[in-house]
Formats: sequence, C-alpha cells, structure tokens
Amino acid sequence: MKQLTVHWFAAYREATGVASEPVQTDAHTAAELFDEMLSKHPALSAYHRALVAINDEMADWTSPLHDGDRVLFFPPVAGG
Amino acid sequence: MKQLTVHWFAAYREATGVASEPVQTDAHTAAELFDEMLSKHPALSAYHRALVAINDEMADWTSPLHDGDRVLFFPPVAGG
Amino acid sequence: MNPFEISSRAVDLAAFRHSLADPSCGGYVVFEGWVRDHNEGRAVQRLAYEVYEPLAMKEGLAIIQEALERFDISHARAVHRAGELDLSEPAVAVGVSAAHRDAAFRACRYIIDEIKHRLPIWKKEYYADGTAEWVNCRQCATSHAEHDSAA
Amino acid sequence: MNPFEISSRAVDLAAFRHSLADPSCGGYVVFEGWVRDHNEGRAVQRLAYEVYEPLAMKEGLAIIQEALERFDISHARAVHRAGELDLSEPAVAVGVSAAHRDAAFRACRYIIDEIKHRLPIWKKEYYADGTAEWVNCRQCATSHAEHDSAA
Repeated sequence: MKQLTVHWFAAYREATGVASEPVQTDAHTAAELFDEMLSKHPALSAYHRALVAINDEMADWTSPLHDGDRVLFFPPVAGG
Repeated sequence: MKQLTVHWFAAYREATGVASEPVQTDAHTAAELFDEMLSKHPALSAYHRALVAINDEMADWTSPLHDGDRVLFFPPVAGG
Repeated sequence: MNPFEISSRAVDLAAFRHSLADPSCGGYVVFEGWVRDHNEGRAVQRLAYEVYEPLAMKEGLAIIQEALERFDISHARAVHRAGELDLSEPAVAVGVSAAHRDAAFRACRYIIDEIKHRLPIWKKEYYADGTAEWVNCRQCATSHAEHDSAA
Repeated sequence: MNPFEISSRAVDLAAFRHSLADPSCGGYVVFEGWVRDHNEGRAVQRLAYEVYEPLAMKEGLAIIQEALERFDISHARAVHRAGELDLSEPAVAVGVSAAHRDAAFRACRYIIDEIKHRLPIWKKEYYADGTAEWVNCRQCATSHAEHDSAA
C-alpha cells in the first residue's frame, strides 16, 4: 500500500467536498487512482478526467505513483 | 493646354523646393506630367515615381488629367 | 519586473506598459482579457478565478521564456488575476515589445493562447438567474451523463 | 469618439483604452508603434511625420470601416501622430475590442498593416551624426542612381 495525498480543485473540490485528503492505495497509475476515487466520491462520476499533476509537475494519466506523492486532479482549465 | 495645380510632398517637396505650383501642360496622364516635371526640377530625377492622387483621391499613373485638377505627387509612404 | 504574476488586485496598466518600454523597440502589442457580460447565451454578473499558484507560476514563467526564445522580441510580461472580478475588469494582460511588429503580434498571441491552455486556473461564472457554473466543465459533465444513460 | 485621428499631441492612452471598453467584449488588443532609436544600423535621435491630412483622414476612416466589416469585432480606433516626436513616444496607436480574441488580434494587425501601406504619411529620421533622411526614400533614390549609371 502507498500513502499519498490527493488534492481536488474547482469543480472536483465541490464534487468531493474536500480540498485534499490522505489516501492509501494499491493504484499503480494516476488513472487507476482517479477511478478508485469514483467509489469514494460518487459525485465525481458527473465529470470525466481532465488533467493530473504529481508533485507540482504536469503528468500523464499513465504516470506511475510512488509512496508520498502529492497527486493533483485538475478539471478542464479556463484561464484568460 | 490644361491648367493644373501640382502638389509636392516630403522628399519631393525638398527636391523641387516648392509645396505646390500652377502648371500649364499638354500631358494626358499623371505619368506624363511627372516626367514633364523632371525637366523643370532636375533634382527629382534622384527619385522614381511612387504614388499619385488627383483631387484628393488615390489615382493610377495612367489616370487622365482634366483642366483644374489638383495633382498630388507622393513619395513612398512611411507611416506607423 | 516579474515577467509573470498572479495578482489578487487590479492590474496597474500604465506601470505594466512602462515596464516594457525600451528605446530599441518599435512595436508594442498588448492583449487584455476582459470579464464579458455573457457566455454561451447566459448573462454573467461576475466571476471568480481559482488559481493553483505553485504550478501556475511555474508554467507562466515557462511560457514567457518560450516566447522570448521563439520570437525576435525584447520584452514580454503577463499578469493573471485570481479571486473575484467584476464585469469589464481585465482578467489577464499580456504585453510584448519588439524591434518590429510582426514578432510582437505573434509572441503576444502565443503567450495568451498558451496561458489559456496550460495554466491551472479555473473560472466560475455567476449568472443573472442566480446560478453559477465552472466554465469548460459543463460540457464534460454532460458528455459523461450521456455516456451513463446509454450504458 | 472619432475612430481615426491625426494628432499633433501625445496620445492619452488611458482615455483611448476607455473609449473602446464594452462589457460585451472579452478581448482587447492594442498595437503601439514606438519611435525606435535605430534604423538600418543608424542611431536615430528624433523624427518628424509629415501628414497630408485630407487624404490620410479619408483613408484612415476607410481602413477602420473595412476592419469592422471584415472581422467580428465591436470597436476599433486608431490615432497617428503628426509633427516632431521624441524617442519612445507612440507614433501610432491601434485598439480593437471584440467578443473573442482571435478577431481582435486579426483586426488590429489588419489596421496597422493598412495604415503603414496606404496613408499619405512620411517619416523623416534625424540621426546622431547630424544627417536626416526620409524613410523608404533612400532605396528608390539609390535604385534610380544605379539605373542612371548603367545607362
């Protein structure tokens, strides 16, 4: 089991009701972790995956996860 | 013979030494008139023809001239 | 001057312009994104930007640096607002000065396009009818719902 | 506001911007042409614009009108200076506001390009070595001289 911190932003944060949370997981990739979160936060199922960052670097959904990672789930951005 | 007024701008005015002058001519087109002016103002020969306007409308070098026309000779423009 | 900033206060546009002035430059292009009173047919009253600053700053600085490398420009700078904004306020300002105008136009366009696509910034619009919505999120939610009902 | 002006005084950029503000607009693009301290390798100290106003006004207004017809923009405006200018002063300012940025960028570029090609305006540069020259006129004079010597 890995111990991670998951951060939710904007629409995701409103759906989950939390800005961040500690997570214990066997997920190997960011995509697996997001799918795992759907059962914990059913309201997330209204949204599909958009962008993910790991430890403040933009990442791929197939990026491997490591113990202690900070995983940031971003809904579609809308700056400007 | 047509009686016209010729106006010179910027580099042309400095070459001819006048801003405008009355001209009596048999020239049929703006181009013919400009060439005729070369003998009156030899310093103009340092420049080739650029743009011409007749009565405050941009014109072609082949535009016919009429009695009373105001013919404006413009060197290459450089606004902005 | 800081070439990229996230600011919770109004942008001082005169100071912004002054910081990009350079006697070797013949062209200056500015883009401002204003808070618009409508979006997709709905009347907008105000909006709020949520910004994840650590990554927004990193990406914003990278975008400015890319523009300086790709285009023949002298200076480039951008500011993006965070928090609540009123109608007509500049949400973002991008300024580029260059010896010639073509590079200034292209670099300014590059910077605003990249800012809109790459920065972790989210916009919540508050509508005249009392509702509110995260921009760009309605579509993904809808398509997901359609997928569910088809399943 | 007058959509096109020839002015012998400094442009009030804040008032210029304010006149183009519109809550239905999400994008605002400005181009400023600055007096540059060099041109083709020569140090420029100041310059003077000669403008034939009756035709410059007519063509300037026509260019703004063309931009309003060709691009999906809300407002457009331009000011061009006449007379003597110091280094770094804006010689020309073009502003466009629009619902979306793409049209604002393209219209602003169109207006400045047309202004530079079509308006009866001439620029005389005064160099650090005490000489002065009408810009764009050296080339035509040179090519004519070459033609003469070859004849």
